Amino acid sequence: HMPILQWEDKRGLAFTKNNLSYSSNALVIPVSGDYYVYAQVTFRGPIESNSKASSVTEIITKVTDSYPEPTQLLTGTKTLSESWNGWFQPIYLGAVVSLEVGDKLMVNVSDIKLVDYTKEHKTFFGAFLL
Amino acid sequence: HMPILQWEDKRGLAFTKNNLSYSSNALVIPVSGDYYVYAQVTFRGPIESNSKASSVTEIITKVTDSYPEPTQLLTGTKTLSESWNGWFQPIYLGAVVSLEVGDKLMVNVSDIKLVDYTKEHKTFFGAFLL
Amino acid sequence: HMPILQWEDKRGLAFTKNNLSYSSNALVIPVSGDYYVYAQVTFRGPIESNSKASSVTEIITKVTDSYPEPTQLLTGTKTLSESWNGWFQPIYLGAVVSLEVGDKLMVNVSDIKLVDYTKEHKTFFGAFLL
Amino acid sequence: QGRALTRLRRHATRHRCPAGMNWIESARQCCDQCPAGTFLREPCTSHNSSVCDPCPTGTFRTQPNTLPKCQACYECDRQAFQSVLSNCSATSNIACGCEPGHFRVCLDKSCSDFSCQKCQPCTGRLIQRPCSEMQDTVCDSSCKPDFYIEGGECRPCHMSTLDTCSKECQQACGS
Amino acid sequence: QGRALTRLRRHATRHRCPAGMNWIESARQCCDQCPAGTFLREPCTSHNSSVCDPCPTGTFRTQPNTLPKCQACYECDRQAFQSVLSNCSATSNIACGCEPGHFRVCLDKSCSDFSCQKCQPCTGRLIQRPCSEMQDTVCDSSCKPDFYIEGGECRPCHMSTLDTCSKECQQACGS
Repeated sequence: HMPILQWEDKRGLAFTKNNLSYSSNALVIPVSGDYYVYAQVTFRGPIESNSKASSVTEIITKVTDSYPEPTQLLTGTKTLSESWNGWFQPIYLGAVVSLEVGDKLMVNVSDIKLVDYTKEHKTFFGAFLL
Repeated sequence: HMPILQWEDKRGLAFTKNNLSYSSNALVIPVSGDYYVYAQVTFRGPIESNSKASSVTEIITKVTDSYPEPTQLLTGTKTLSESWNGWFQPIYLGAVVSLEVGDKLMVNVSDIKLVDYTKEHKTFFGAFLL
Repeated sequence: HMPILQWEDKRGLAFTKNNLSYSSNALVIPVSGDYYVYAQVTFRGPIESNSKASSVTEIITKVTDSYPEPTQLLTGTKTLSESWNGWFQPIYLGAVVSLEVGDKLMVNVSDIKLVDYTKEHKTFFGAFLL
Repeated sequence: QGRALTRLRRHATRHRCPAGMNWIESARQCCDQCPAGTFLREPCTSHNSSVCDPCPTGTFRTQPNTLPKCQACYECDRQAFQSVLSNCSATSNIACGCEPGHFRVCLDKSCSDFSCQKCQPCTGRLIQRPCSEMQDTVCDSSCKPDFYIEGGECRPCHMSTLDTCSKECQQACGS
Repeated sequence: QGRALTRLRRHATRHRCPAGMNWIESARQCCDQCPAGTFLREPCTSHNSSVCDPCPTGTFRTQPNTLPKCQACYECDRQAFQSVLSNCSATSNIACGCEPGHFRVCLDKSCSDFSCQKCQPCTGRLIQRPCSEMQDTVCDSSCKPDFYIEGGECRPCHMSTLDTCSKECQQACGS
């Protein structure tokens, strides 16, 4: 699988409420229902001149105890044309998904080294019950 | 007008609920109110080497029986710089719009042949009442 | 600071409701709570051939009477590789933020001259209480 | 995959109205359409007819309608050398073109979005077809008299001196 | 066009507070501001004053405030050769620069986002101005003694052999 992003859930703009908790890199669903789930990852590069990334991908996945494989809920994938000098590329995803109590939501990315984690308002992840 | 995308409304992650129904390529609004409407289309190319697309466009439009012309609600348009070798380009749109019962929502794209319909988590469309 | 965008809040698709008002370029929060805040800005260029922009940035900021500095809530920043001939680049941002009564929300951009203000469905800004 | 849901349950009933009238849900009856250039401010009731108001400036409706608002006019992209072909009126959207000396480069087939690029000057060549709204100038492939070809450009003969005069230059400018 | 709406109706009333105090809606009264480096954990009540707590590590407040939380510190982009100029403290955000041998390439005028590019080595040239935090090294346009110019690069004379020694090479490296 693609690496899983880790998130800050308390400091600054981050918060969890109404029993939607965050543990081991995942948002844990407290009650079954339809949620609007969203995430933005800002990618940036190049980090080492040699490894020129040709594309970046962000996937919101669902893991549930009752099924051994994660389900890909939302995917944003973008090729990069200007990857020789400094580049920035945000990918935003958001949609309504039906979730069961106990489901876990995570964000996977093609390459963790390309994620801009320096400012909380550039990379974020959340969900709310409708 | 630009071609209209067709959608799957039952299988996999797709569902319609609470009377918001899908028929002839459109979401049909069951009750007047303010809705958050969203759609992501992942474009990819080139398909045939000759027709190098210079841009891709996604438009969420509203059609209503009481008015002969569609209304463009949300538009995402992006020029392509790397359109000679393989490219991917997602466009996400989402906003609150006031809709009347019976209004129909559709997604138009600049070129249907460039739409990546292969995976349901890459191209999706939905709405929910606030 | 980056220049602040001005908005139309009455004509066409624009509207404000339930006391969420718009004044001096900002949405004013009428009641404390969690809001889904979103904005899309379509950038386009080049305007004059000499000033080739190398990137575009959109930031949703919060200003509150009780604190002298604005807080950056959401940021989308994208480098441009095709900025010599005509280009278009939409940036969409959206997330849940906790706001207090009286807080003001604004949209800042890196360069106002690059914003495509010609069609209301290409550049928009809004929020709703959860 | 369409993912949509809503909260309420009422079922939309479809009603047939005579020509020139539309079903208005809130009035639960057919009401007269408002003419183009106006919008429906007040739906009709059993004893009085629809109240139509003119579209406020900056908005328009091209067709008879029973809509609560008019559509906002587009604007021409003056900073990108667009010019106004016809202003927005109550019944028609603004129409934009390119300023003189520029032509349209369409973003896609519909050309609703386009940029205005400078027309190429045919320096040292005859103009086969002048620049138009939709197309760049077409220059003659060969140079005008008293001009010689060098690196794809046409240079005036008088600018060349004896020793810098290439083969093409001598042919075109020969004394 | 702003499109915003919410569901509730309460009206926001504006209150004036004396200097150093802010109106707290939940307490319906003016409360003392907490000093920079702290945040308002408990609003004041009629009989006791505001309870301020220090900002947890990794957060800060540069100004006196009555905010419920502190702002999260930024981080320096170590993988992109950024270095920490000053650490985040309770009263100031982290400040980032470039590692030695790199200079800043600003993303925009504010330069709040920048990448660190390797300084260019002046191989075979004198350094006019050394690489600095904000600017690349400026190399002399001509080559150092014992170097000759070839294809814009300065090559050491000893590397050239008699037969490969171009006109410039002979001039610079002369026997």
